[in-house]
Amino acid sequence: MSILEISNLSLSFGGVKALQDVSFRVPENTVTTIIGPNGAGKTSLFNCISGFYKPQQGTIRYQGQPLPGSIKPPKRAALGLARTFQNIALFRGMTVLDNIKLGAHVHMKSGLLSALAYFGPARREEMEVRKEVEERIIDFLEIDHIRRQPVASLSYGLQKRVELARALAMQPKVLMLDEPVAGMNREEKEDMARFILDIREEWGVTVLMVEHDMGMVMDISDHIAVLNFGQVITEGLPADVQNNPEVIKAYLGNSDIDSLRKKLNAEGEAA
Amino acid sequence: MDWLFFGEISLAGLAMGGLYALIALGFVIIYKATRVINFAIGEIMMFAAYLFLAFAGGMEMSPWIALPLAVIGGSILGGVIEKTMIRPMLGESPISVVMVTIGIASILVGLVEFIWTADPQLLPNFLPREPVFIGELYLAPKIAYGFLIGSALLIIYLLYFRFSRGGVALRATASDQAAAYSMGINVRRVFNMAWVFGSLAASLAGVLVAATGGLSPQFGIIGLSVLVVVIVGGLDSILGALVAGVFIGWLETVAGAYLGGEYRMPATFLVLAVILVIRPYGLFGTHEIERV
Amino acid sequence: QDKEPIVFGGSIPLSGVFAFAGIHIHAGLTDYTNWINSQGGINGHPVKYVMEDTAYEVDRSVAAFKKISGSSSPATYYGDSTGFMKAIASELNSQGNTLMSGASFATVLTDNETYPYQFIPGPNYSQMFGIILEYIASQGEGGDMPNVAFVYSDTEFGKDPIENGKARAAELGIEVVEEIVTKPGSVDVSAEVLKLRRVRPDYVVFHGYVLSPINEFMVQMRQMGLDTQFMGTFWSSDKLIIDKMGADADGYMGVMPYNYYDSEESGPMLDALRAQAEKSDPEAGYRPTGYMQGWFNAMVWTEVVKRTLDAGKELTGDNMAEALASIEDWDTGGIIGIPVTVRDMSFPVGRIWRVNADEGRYEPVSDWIHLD
Amino acid sequence: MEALLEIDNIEVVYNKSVQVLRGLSLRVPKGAIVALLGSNGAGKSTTLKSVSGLLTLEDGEVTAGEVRFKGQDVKGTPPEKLVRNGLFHVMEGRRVFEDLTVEENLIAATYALSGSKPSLSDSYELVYNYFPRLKERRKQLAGYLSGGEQQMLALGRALIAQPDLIMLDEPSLGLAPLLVEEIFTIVARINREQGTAILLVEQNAAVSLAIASYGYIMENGKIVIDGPADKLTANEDVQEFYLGVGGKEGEARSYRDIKHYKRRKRWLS
Amino acid sequence: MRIGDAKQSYEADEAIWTSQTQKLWLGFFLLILLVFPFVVDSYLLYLGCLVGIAVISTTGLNILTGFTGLISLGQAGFMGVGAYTVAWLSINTALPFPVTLVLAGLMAAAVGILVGLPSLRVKGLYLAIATLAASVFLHFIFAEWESVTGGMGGLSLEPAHLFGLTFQSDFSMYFIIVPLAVLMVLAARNVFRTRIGRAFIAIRDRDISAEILGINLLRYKLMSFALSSFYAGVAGGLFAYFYRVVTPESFPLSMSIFYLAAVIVGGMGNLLGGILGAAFMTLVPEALKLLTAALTPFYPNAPVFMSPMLEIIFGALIVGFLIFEPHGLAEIWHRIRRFFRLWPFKN
Ligand SMILES: Nc1ncnc2c1ncn2[C@@H]1O[C@H](COP(=O)(O)OP(=O)(O)OP(=O)(O)O)[C@@H](O)[C@H]1O
Ligand SMILES: Nc1ncnc2c1ncn2[C@@H]1O[C@H](COP(=O)(O)OP(=O)(O)OP(=O)(O)O)[C@@H](O)[C@H]1O
Ligand SMILES: [Mg+2]
Ligand SMILES: [Mg+2]
Repeated sequence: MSILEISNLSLSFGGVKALQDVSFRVPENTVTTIIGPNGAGKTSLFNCISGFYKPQQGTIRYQGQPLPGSIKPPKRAALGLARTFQNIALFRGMTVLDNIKLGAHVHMKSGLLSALAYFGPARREEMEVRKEVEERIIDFLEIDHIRRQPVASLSYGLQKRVELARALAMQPKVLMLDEPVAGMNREEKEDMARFILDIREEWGVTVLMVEHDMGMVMDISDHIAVLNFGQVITEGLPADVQNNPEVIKAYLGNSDIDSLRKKLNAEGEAA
Repeated sequence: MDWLFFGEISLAGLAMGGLYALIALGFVIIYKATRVINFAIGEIMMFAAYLFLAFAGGMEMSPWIALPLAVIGGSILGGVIEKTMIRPMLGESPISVVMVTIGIASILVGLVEFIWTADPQLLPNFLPREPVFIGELYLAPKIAYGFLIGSALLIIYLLYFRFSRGGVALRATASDQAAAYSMGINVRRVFNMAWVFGSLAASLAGVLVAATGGLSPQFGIIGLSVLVVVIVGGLDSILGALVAGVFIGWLETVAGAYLGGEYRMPATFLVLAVILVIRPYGLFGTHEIERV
Repeated sequence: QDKEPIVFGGSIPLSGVFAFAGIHIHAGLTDYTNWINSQGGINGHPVKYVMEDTAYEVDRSVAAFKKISGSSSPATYYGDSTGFMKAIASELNSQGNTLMSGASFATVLTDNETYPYQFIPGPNYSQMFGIILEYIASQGEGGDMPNVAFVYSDTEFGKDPIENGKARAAELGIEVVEEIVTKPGSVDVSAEVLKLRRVRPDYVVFHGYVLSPINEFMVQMRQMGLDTQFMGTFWSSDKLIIDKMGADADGYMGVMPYNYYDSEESGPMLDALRAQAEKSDPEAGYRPTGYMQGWFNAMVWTEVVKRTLDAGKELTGDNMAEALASIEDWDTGGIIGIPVTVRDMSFPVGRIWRVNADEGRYEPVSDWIHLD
Repeated sequence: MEALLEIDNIEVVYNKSVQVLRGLSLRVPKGAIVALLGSNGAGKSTTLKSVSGLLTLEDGEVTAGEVRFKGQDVKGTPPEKLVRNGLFHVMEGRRVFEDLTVEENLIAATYALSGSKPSLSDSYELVYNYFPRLKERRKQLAGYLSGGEQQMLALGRALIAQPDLIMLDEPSLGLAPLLVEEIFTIVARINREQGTAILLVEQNAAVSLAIASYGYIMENGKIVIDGPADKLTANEDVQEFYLGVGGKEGEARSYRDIKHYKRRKRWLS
Repeated sequence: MRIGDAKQSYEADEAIWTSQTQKLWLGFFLLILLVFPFVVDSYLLYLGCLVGIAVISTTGLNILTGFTGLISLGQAGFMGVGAYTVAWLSINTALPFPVTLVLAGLMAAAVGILVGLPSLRVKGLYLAIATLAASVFLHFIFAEWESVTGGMGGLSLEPAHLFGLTFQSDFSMYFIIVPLAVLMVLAARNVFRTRIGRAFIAIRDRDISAEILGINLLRYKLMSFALSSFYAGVAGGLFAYFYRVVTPESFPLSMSIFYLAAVIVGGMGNLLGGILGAAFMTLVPEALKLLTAALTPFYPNAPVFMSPMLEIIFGALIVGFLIFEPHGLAEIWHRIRRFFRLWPFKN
């Protein structure tokens, strides 16, 4: 069963064709990864799914239901489409805890009047969310020691983790991660990989990921789609994709440090 | 419809609009580099006009010497303000800096009242007094000549920003200060120059406007009506300042003439509201790039 | 002098749009206070003048009033604007122990029901228009009545006399050919001038301005070759106009209830005023109309307080209002050229003056006119 | 070899309260590529900023130690002077001027050239030569370039300035593998062809140690180990924590079988 | 010095006043507010009322500008709407003041929503100018819609009344204004303990990502406008009852700037800052006047000489403040508190 089905999606900005006739499926309860060169349209695709960009053509089906343009981003979030951003988009004026609670926003109901009064329904709801956030998410991601800190003071890696926590608070069915380990060292990448695998296994959430770190992508993905110039060039299991010559030419290169080193040395000697 | 009357009114409005454009230029240059709307611009205009009064009236210099002196005085004032009060605010939120400019406005008003008293003043006459006729159409001489002098400066600025890399430095600085630094752009100097040249335009406009409308410590309010111009034109567009200045000047005058003086402001602000809804960054302003 | 001082309070605009007048009003009030004290005060009571700067903002004026009346219960009080006079009315009425006048000549203040403790130290703005229009009518020959245009500022006091003015013009058979509203202060008025050029009024009456844009109207209209006569109400008839406009001011006319400082008239009070002004600031020379107005206000207050004390009554609002109403054929010692009588809490008297630019002063062109 | 840049025992404090660098020293010889590695928040970017003088913009201050560029203390020299003196800092996150076109971005960089303006069109050609893709897009707003293209532009701006030392802060961030290779190849080419020294801050330890001749690794504001690049590559801790080699006989470890507990680094503790 | 305050429950953790010391101080402060009118002279009482009104309005503007990041130069206009609503109602109906005040708030909120509509597209300083446009229109309506607003002359109204009581003196007004101010600040504080307040802050920090996280931008921006102008409307209504006359010139642009300055000088996005800012902006000019009064005996012309000086000093204070403490009075306050919390163990 696929939880997300993209068919014939096209999006362009003036002359720039960000997506052209893109179709692929995200099988339920998998880690599916989209890879592709910079500017291939990966983030744009996420933006279409989130409802931030409106594709000129094509449909997106989520749990079998179409998501037309009339369903706005907040509604989509409420339906279970959560995401993190390529450039960290935390709310810098808030603490870690508040940032995470914000993820639960769509699942809360209290209105302005009860908020003004606070005591009563608003407080009850706030406490429920607090409990959920503390006991499920903060514990799970091991960030209890920083929950009162303003996010601006955190290191990059921790900020990424808080973003993940916030997305989890949205109670997603599909979690979209845009370059979750960019800018991290090996050690931090390993932590993140572990969280992603656990989220899929223990929480049963489908993960849709964009990432350039091939080591991690190949290790943890169940399914990979390759985008180039706004088009899907291939789709399949990691091993198949890795050896696809088109993918190597457009995206992977030889991705081997030793051969790079040799190439550099050779050039050096030639010069 | 009395077309002759309409023509004359329009002409008067367009000429006034030229002066608006000049003031708007003062806003735009400063905004372009520093992302700050300078709410003290009206007061800088006022200060320059008072300087002119002091030079030409008090010290009895020839107005044609007093004019450049006053304009230079106004520019220096702008430079000093930037150096002492705006530069320490580098990196703070734009609205805080705007508030600082409002504080500066208050200081300047107090200073003017202190030096020149609160009495309303008239500038010594220095523009020719013979009526100007364009075809059948009468145009008050002061605004006609004011328009000519103002346009000259306007054209110089336009040419400069079109044909030199100064414009790029200005925009680069506005776009990302730290990156501009790392590029070897002297950001402090760019800021200072923006204030100096912005104040220069404003100062010239100040003397010209005061020459037609009189001068008092409340003179600075005019800066506010010109805000409409810069928003309609686009806060960071020199061309926008020009087009919107002339248009708003015309509109205001026509509305005032046909509907009554109390309709001047609402008419222009109505246009402003419409523009903001259909083009949020003004006619020629740059769109902010928004990506996630 | 051990007697309790009598307090004159004041909300005075020493900064803001009205500061040019406020400073002189303040000087007039101060000098009068010093003068009356040098004369032994009021029935032996010394006079104390307490003021605050208001920047001509209503809420600050109110604040000043509350502050001053909280600390020193003033018998009389100077209010700086029509807005303030209205805002303070209910407070004043409920306190009931201060009599107030000030810079405003607003017509509404003559309504005794609403403003029982406020009076106008001269004719109200409508009465000023009345005086001006009467003068204009007197210039008409036979059936050939001159026509007139009103130019006024878009402010509370600017609009005050316009309706009454139009009604009065109609009564007198004067046609109001154009009405122009502008912002006060520095604005470009070429379009308005073009409008007046179409209707070619014989007279233009300005109201609600100090200087600009009166000068622009006059200069531009004369450049166009019109021979319109220009006139203005109290605050538009200061010598400032001559000082700043020079020769361009020649022929401008104003209505003024007091003698100008440099007029040729004299009288014991006028002489005392000049002597006191000379004494307090020998450098100043001429004193503007704001000074005269401040002085006259204080003079009326003194008269009222004196009458109340003489009658053996307490200085309550009611008693002082009664004393004020009792003023009849009062000799102001030359400040006003004829004896005056209070009607509806105002002094409906005035005279038309005309600028003689060569001499650099206003000269009377009509007799004193006392409306009934 | 003669040192172009020497950092001696510097300490840096942000907002007068947070200490980030605690006695850090390193040197970059003329014409060399030196890599500076370290985990997030170790203070790598801070190190570069304290060299280029951009620290003050963020309310940071060098409270102790000395930074010498070409033998001269940089303290008190405003950033733009340093740039004109041949020190170019390519900041983290690309920082292109988004609402300027590609070409205007390059024009802005000409301010780094001191005194006489060398023929500008030549320098543009040089940039377009290294990055043909930028030439195609030169009238486009830089804000709409893809990540890799923006990184190229950032490097292109550095080239225009003809510096003696380029400090590159995470140039591979967010780039596709092919591009990472491309960028690093170009960096190596620039180093070789122009003789420009490069101080390279990177998370991608494998690639940066491949092109660098010397490397430093920092944690918590100071250098924990340093050495020639090949020595570092062979270091067991570096392999475990930066290169992901470990477990069975020096093979690459899979992300799938990560333990929930971790081995401690030897250089900490 | 305060030691150890571990919380046993999430409720206790999320309370506003979490320690005994804080509760004690709060009680002390409320007591002072209660005793204040009985011990001060009429002028201080008057100032107390003014500060109260300013606190309400500033808190409102803080919600909009400080917390939601939407800069507004229309606050005076919204207050005007509230004031005219109260004036009109009290002239034309017999409603008691609590009802008219609520209606004033609602009316202002309605206008606020209208003015807020462009905020979805227009941002930053452009939005500030859009709200400036709105206040020009409001002024125009106040001045020209004579049948309702009384034109330039404005409206005069009767004192507030309830159950046969009339609130005429400043003393009695104090007991309306100050409790209301306390209540409204508390309500605002509550909002920022809930999802709505978080949504506001999220919009301020990064509106587009907030939207993708499920926050309906239009709805929350308008809600912020409505809430903010509700506060302004109530403050305007109190203003009307306090001065009992409302004219178009009672709500000039300088008043909007005054409130914006209060928010910024106090500390944007900080309720306590807003309160401090409101008090600062109201009281500083008064303090400066005291200075004049102190000089007058020695230099009789001091009032004339000092009034431009005061403008200079006032401007310089704002400028100096922002330069030396850009995060406002709230930051200074926190610094003092930190100092005392550790006291006597420094550092
Ligand atoms: N709002 C926009 N306006 C104009 N062009 C855009 C916009 N957003 C994206 N593009 C263009 O669409 C193309 C795809 O961009 P996108 O950000 O989706 O790439 P990506 O695959 O995520 O690349 P990267 O790996 O570098 O993040 C690029 O050419 C980009 O310039
Ligand atoms: N402007 C600042 N104000 C306060 N603290 C800062 C500031 N900039 C950085 N820091 C702190 O200094 C430490 C080092 O930051 P720095 O950016 O130098 O790390 P880095 O090694 O470059 O990390 P990354 O790999 O994430 O880029 C971090 O803990 C960070 O939180
Ligand atoms: Mg992307
Ligand atoms: Mg870094």
